[in-house]
Amino acid sequence: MFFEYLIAGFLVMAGLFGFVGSFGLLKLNDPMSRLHAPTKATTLGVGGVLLASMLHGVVVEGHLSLHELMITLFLFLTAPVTALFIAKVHIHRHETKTSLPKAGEDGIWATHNVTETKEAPAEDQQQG
Amino acid sequence: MNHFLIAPVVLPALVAPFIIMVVRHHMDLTRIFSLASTVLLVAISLVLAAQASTGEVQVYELGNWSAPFGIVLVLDRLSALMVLLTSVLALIINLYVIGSGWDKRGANFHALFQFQLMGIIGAFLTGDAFNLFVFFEVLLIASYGLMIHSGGTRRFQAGVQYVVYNLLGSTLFLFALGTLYSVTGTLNMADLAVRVAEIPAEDTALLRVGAVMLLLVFAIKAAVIPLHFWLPASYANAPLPIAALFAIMTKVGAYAILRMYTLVFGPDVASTEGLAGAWLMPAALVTLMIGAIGVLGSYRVGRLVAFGAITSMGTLLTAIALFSPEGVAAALYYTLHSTLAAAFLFLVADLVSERQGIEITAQRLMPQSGLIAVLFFTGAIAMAGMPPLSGFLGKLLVLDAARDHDLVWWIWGTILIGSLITILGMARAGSLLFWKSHSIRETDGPQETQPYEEEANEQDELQQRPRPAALPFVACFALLSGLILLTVFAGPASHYAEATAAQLFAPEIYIKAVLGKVTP
Amino acid sequence: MGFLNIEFLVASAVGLLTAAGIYLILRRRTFPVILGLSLLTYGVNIFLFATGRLMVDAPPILNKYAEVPYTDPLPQALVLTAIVISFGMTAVVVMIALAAYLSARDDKIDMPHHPEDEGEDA
Amino acid sequence: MIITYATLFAFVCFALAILMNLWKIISAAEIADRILALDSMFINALALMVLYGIALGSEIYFEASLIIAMLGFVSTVAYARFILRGNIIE
Amino acid sequence: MSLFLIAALPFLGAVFPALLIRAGRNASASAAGLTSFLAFVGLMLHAPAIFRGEVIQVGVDWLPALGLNANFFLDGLGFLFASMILGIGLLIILYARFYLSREDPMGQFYTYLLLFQGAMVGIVLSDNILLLLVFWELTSLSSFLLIGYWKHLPEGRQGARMALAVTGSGGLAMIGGMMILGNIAGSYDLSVILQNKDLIQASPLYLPALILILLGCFTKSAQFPFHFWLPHAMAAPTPVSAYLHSATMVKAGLFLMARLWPVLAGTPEWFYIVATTGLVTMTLGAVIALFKDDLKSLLAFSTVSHLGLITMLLGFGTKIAAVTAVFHIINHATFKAALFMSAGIVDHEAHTRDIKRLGGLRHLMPVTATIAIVAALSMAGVPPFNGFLSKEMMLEETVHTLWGGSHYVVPGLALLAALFSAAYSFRFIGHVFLGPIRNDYPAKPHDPGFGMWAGPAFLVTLVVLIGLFSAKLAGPLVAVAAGAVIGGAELPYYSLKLWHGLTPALYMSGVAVVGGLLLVKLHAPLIRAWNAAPRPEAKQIFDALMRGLTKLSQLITDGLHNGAITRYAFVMMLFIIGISYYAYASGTITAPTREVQSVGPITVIAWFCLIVATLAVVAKHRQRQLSLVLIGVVGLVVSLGFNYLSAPDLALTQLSVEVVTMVLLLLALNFMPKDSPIEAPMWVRLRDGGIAVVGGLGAAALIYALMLRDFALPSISEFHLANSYKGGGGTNVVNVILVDFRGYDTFGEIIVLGIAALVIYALTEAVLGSRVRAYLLNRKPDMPQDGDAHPMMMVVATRVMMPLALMVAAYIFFRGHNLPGGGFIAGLIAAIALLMQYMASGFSWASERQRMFYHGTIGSGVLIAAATGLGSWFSGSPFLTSAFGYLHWSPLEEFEWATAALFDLGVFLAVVGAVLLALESLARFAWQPGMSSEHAMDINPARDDAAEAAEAKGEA
Amino acid sequence: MRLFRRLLPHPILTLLLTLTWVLLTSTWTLNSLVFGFLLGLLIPFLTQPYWPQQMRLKNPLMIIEYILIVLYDIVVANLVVARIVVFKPNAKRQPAWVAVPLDLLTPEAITVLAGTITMTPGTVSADVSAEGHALLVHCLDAPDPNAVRDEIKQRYERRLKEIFE
Ligand code: NA
Ligand code: NA
Repeated sequence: MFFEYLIAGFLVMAGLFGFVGSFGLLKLNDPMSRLHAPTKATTLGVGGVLLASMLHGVVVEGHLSLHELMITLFLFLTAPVTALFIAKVHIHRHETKTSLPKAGEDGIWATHNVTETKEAPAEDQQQG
Repeated sequence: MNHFLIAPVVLPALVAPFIIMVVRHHMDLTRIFSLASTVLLVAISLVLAAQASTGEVQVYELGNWSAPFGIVLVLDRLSALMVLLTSVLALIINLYVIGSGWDKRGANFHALFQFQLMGIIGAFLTGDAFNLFVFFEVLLIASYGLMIHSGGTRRFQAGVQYVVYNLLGSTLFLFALGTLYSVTGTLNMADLAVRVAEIPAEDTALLRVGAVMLLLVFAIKAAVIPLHFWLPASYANAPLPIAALFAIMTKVGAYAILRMYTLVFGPDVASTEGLAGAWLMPAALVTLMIGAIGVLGSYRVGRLVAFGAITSMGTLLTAIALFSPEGVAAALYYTLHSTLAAAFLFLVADLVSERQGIEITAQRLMPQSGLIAVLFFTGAIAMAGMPPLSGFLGKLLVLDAARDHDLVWWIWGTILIGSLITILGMARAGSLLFWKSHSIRETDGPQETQPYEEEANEQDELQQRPRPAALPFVACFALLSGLILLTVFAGPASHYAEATAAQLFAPEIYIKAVLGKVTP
Repeated sequence: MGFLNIEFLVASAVGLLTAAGIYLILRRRTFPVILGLSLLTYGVNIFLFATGRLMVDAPPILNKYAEVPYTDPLPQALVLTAIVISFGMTAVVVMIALAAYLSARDDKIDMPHHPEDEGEDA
Repeated sequence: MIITYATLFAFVCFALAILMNLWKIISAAEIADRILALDSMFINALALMVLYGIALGSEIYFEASLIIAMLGFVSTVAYARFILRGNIIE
Repeated sequence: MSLFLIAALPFLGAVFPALLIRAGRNASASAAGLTSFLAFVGLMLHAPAIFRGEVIQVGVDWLPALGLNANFFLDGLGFLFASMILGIGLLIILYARFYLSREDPMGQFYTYLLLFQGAMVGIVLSDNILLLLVFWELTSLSSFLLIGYWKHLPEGRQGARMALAVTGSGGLAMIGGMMILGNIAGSYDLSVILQNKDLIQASPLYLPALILILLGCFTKSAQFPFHFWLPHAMAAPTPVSAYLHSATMVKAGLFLMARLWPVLAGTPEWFYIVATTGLVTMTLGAVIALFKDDLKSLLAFSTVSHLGLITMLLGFGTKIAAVTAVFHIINHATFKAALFMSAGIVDHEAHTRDIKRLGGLRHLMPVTATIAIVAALSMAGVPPFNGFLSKEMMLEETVHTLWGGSHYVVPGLALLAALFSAAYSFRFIGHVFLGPIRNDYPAKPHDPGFGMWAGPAFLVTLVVLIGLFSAKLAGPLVAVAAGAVIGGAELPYYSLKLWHGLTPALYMSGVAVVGGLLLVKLHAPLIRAWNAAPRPEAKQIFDALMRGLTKLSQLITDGLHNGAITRYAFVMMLFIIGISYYAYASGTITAPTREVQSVGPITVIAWFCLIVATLAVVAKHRQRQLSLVLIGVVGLVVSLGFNYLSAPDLALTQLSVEVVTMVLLLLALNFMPKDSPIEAPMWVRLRDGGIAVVGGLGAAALIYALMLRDFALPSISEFHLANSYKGGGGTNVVNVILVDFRGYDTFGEIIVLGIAALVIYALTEAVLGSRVRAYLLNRKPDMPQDGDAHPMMMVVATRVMMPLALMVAAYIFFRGHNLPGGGFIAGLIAAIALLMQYMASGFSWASERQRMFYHGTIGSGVLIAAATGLGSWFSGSPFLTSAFGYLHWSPLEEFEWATAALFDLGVFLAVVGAVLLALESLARFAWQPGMSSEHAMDINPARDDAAEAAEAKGEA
Repeated sequence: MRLFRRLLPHPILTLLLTLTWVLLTSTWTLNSLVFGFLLGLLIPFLTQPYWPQQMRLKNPLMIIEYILIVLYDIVVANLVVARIVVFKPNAKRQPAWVAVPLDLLTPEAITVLAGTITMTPGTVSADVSAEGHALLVHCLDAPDPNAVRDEIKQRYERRLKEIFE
């Protein structure tokens, strides 16, 4: 019984955080802030569901399956990359060198670090 | 189990990957393997044809699963005939392509060529409706590659259209198959025949929709008006030897119509009555006429022949649309003829356009003009259905088969007037290409100012190409000999066609061979 | 809410995907046409899938322990084949469209038409 | 029993989340927001599938979630890279 | 000699002149001559039998299905024509040898001539009307070549095409007529048809058949209004004209009318069509001929006139008229061939055929003059030459012929024709040969060598001899030929002699000769009047017609096939929808048998997402990247739907395909415009929307109807469910179907993928081998780029993911047989794992790490799959028969092996290879110098700082 | 030993992959272990070229501590952020950019740090500096950006430095 309540608790928490994540996407009014919202969906939202699923497997179905851990692993690996890229898109399109804080000793953030396009190469160069 | 049935599918399917894996960078080896495979294919086809000529229908149960649960290959006279035709054509075109150096003008030609053969032959041999779809796709995608072989702007643009149009056809194919499966619960063609016959009379509407969509799919492949629009630009812009190979591809559509509408939705099946008859005949006649008009109205060599091919498809489908044993026999004879004739003329068109460009205009006298003129003239005769070549006999057979049809006057009129317009168009083209050039002196220079830079460039390339060797002519003469043999041995050929038609109109033999039981 | 049934939802999805596909295929640039083909492919795949009738929670994975209903596996196999094939086709059409665009520097799908000037008629 | 209700609750939450994602995808002014919303939709869909597995007590539907977790980000990154670099493989 | 051989000899011989021309012109001509001569001799060997009244028959089945038999027969009529064809042919061959100049390709000439000769002989010997048609059309084709022989002359080319158009179309009409005739008679064999006069003439199809056949005859024989082609065919070298227009081609129409005379003639329809046409043609031709200054034109119109004469005689339908017709055929052949050859000699020697520039040649070329004058007198109908005899008989017949109740129409017009005939013949004599020598000939004329005048001289000898000794010389031939024409009936009384007493015909002849002389005298004012009179110019009409037809064809063709696939596709949709609706509406449908299944709100929400996203794709399709994002939504919902509806395999496949497709589309979009302009006007968009809605509704209705019905028949998949484990060794029935029950489909499917990759590769090669390469190398990105091409975090994350992803791929692969998964999905996952590396670290960097040979991967995949299939041959089973079993290796638990897994490995490899080859191709498009980096990530403080430190150290 | 190295170039990875396999299959049998092990041998062999420099862990045990801290932070931060998202009006929220100078040098360590920052709600790593010596972090609501920076450096970077370098 305890486990059922636990499972239910995980599920409710997951639902709430999942909802809030997407709600934030609508509610928050600046693009970078919106980027924060889905992080919740991936962590506690999906995490809760996965936990519930694992517990459910053990408790209700009666066999241990941990492959939900794989999903968690992949999500933790990929979500930061996703966020990074979306942030870069924002920086690329809307932030300038001055609108961001100083980049320390390197002077410039990577997204803004555009090397000038090289001279058009001669046609006879062979392809690598 | 007679493994010869699967051999013509597996052989190219093994040779093609072998070529791309092992000998891709050695043109000579590639050619040798490709050619050897094609020769072997002809041999296999001959064996199959010999086996089929006994009248027995042979079945090959793939994966050892019996029909209708697994996929079966079925060899009857019709499929044997088509396979033989395909492989003979392939061999000749392979010779031409090698001789003319076309295969060197782009990558992966021979692998695609082999896969193309695999697709076509697979489509002819299969006894399963969905498998037919799969092999249609195999042959189509290979044809996409061959069509854009060696590239060029117009070829790519035409290629996009060709692919898009055919993808629409493939989609329709799936709609049709889904409907048929949903109604009948089977995919095997013989089983479909059995089950379609059992469909209750009060519940035919959905089956009819499926059946007619299937017919439309095949009509697209067979270039029936108004579903033919893909053909002229594709064939005219393809490398012309490839267009020659494509002469068999429209026949795949015709074959499938013939197969499905004799075996499954035959003339005696009440629930699908009147589906094909109502519009196929008029459409075929319009196809014929539009093709003929196109021949007269073409200003490019490839397009001329492409419309010629449409005309011959019109004639062929007219014969099929009679849905009588005589009509089908005529259609089969005409299939043999028109495939060889169209291929022949496409090769001749290539000889011409290799020497003086694609426009039908008078240019300076081309090398080997006399010989090519003779070939063109014979090809034109064949294509227009003039005596003495087999086209005339084929047309007479069609005319004769149509004599009891309601639309007999329309049929006769269209075929005859179509022939006239075709021969006028061919005469116009031939006289411009071969005769008028005699009145242009060397110093006159090229007549046309090129319409745009791209083509000017293509023209330049054309001048630099090495002059083709004798092999292309050997290929042309081989096709011509085929036409002549078909003429001289019209009796035996039409006898085989009659026997094939008889077999088609007795589907219970096929069904018994596949399912091991007789139609209830 | 009589229309709220699986069959209606699936049928309407098929219809809409087909309609959207057709509309886009009739556009004049290659790219929308490819989009249209994709949508049409979805439509026909669902169509083909649905010809096996629809069932929830009855995957055709045989269960050793219980007598359970299975949905029709055959259309699924057919759709899988169709998906793979249309994937190959899409890749090819995308590439040819790209090649056509790069060669002509124009992605109109209708071919430019050059009716040649008539020369002297023979 | 309580699990059923909780599952249903989570279902509804994630479904509503998906609807909100959809709304954002359609209406956002910025392509970055649309990509973000699509990525969220992938995640929410993943949750839905796992929930579905819980509801049915079946593991057969699980791999779809795994695939989404593993591959979903590839599309997102591709969309973003397209804006950033044009060429997504260079 | 067998008739086969006689008919075949010219064809067989046709190759030799072309081949022997390398051995010289004489060799070539000799070959042609010898061929003709042999055939002629062969024919003559039958002469005794023919004159005994026998009919020689020989036959063999050719196309029995059709009733087309290679049956030949030789009777009097055939004998007459065959001897003319071969005999005059011989003379022409001789003549042409000297006529043709050194520049003319003589080998071709004789080849064409022999082909033509063979076709003609075939016509007259055919005992099967279909066979006859074959030869008939062959004459059109071979005459096309002969008329167009001088390719450099526009008149030659145009004349040839005109002749082909007219005679060809007539021939096609005749095919129809012959088919009808054969159907009425129940056989295409002439010998049968000729026995069925009553049956044929009673048939309701008699008139159509008659008209169609006559169209063929009239066009071939240049009857009004189809006469116009013949003068233009005069652009051919004179030997051709002489041959085609005296004895052969134009006579083919006459021959056929004569041949079918027994079954077709004798009806009012026949009389009024044939006789009237002949009469008009005869008169018209004669009148026009008088006003032609070109020698060959004059002769051409004269030919038209004489053909009309014979046609008219045949049209009378009386036996005696038929006899006369036969007689005149002989006579006309002799004098007209001689005249053409003489005209050719004049042309050859004087370098002009313009009568106005000639005159007085009698003095310069007496031999030619003699020949020509005698022949022309015969043509004029002056005794004692043969022309007189037959013309006399003709006039006699006209007197007895009623036309529409009138006694005067026929004889009146015939007299007019005779008069003009005499006139142009006299003009031919007078203005060319008589009169004083001129000093302004283009070349100094003189008689040619013997070879050239021998032929005409021989013919003129015949003209004279037949005139004088007609009964002896021509009598038997006329008798047997006429006997054949009238169908074996008793010949009427007639006598071939010069003097029949003072008959009306004699008076008419007299009037004609005197009037003719008078007309020649009045020629100058007459020709002024003629030139002033407006009259239709046939050539211009014909040219306009042909130009119009060609233009119209071009308009239709270009209009219909204008390259607009948008319209093609629209028409296609319309047609498909229309026909499908017709199929539906013409069938019957019963009420649904299945209950609908209710759904929960979640499903509805998913559906709603799909609907909205799809509509959004349509609405936003012009923003290309956005529409890709939206399609991503569609794909996601579809996958969810598959999962929900018990199809996990489909969901997995759809999801992974989606990713790769999206990447491909984005890669391609990089090079393309990012937006689509609005191009279609509103009405077009509405129209497209309309057809789209109708199509969508159709698809929806169809699937809805299908889903709600259980048709009586169980699906074959029941078998699959029942046998998947037992027979296929797997519990995932979908996978077992894919790799076992329907493994052949899957085999085809991976080949499709492999081909796709090969196509893409080949295409890339083609594009990069063209000028596009320069553009690509110099291409500037069309959007601003950010500064970090290979972000560190992405690189690290993908490095970690790569082994995991491959592990998942392995997992998906191995479980496929029993649980959702399989080689295809695994292949995609593996490919995407590599793709991640490419996206993170760049293609060059990544592919250097993994020198994978994608062609080889695809090839090995296909080969493994095929080899697995072939492996079953060793156990005597068919291709792709699977095997599986269970192994027990201690201490391991029992595990299953299955050949299906090997097959699936083939699938796996083909998928990986295909995806990567496609990606590689796109990467090659994008490749620019300076793009490849030696480092996986652009920013790496560990690397840079270490390098800096080393540098600092080095400096220090 | 050399043979051992040959056969087992990445023992940890092999172990991890074997574990992954067992996780994936969820079958705790000898077969599964053996098969997973085989794959664990094969796959590193295939993927090794993509990871040219070997990652070295100086202090592997600290990973556990780190993970626990991060998990705890995730839960707490989630609650905080959820409250901000749902209840705090946009106008009152104070989003901020924070530049975090890095002491970490190895890409792996930096990536883990950036990932941690992103996965704990309220902060997102948005960019690195041109040479990789600073991290750009965006905060959802940070009245005091410097505090955020210091916490990141204290709580996470310090520990990662110990683990990796
Ligand atoms: Na598969
Ligand atoms: Na964070």
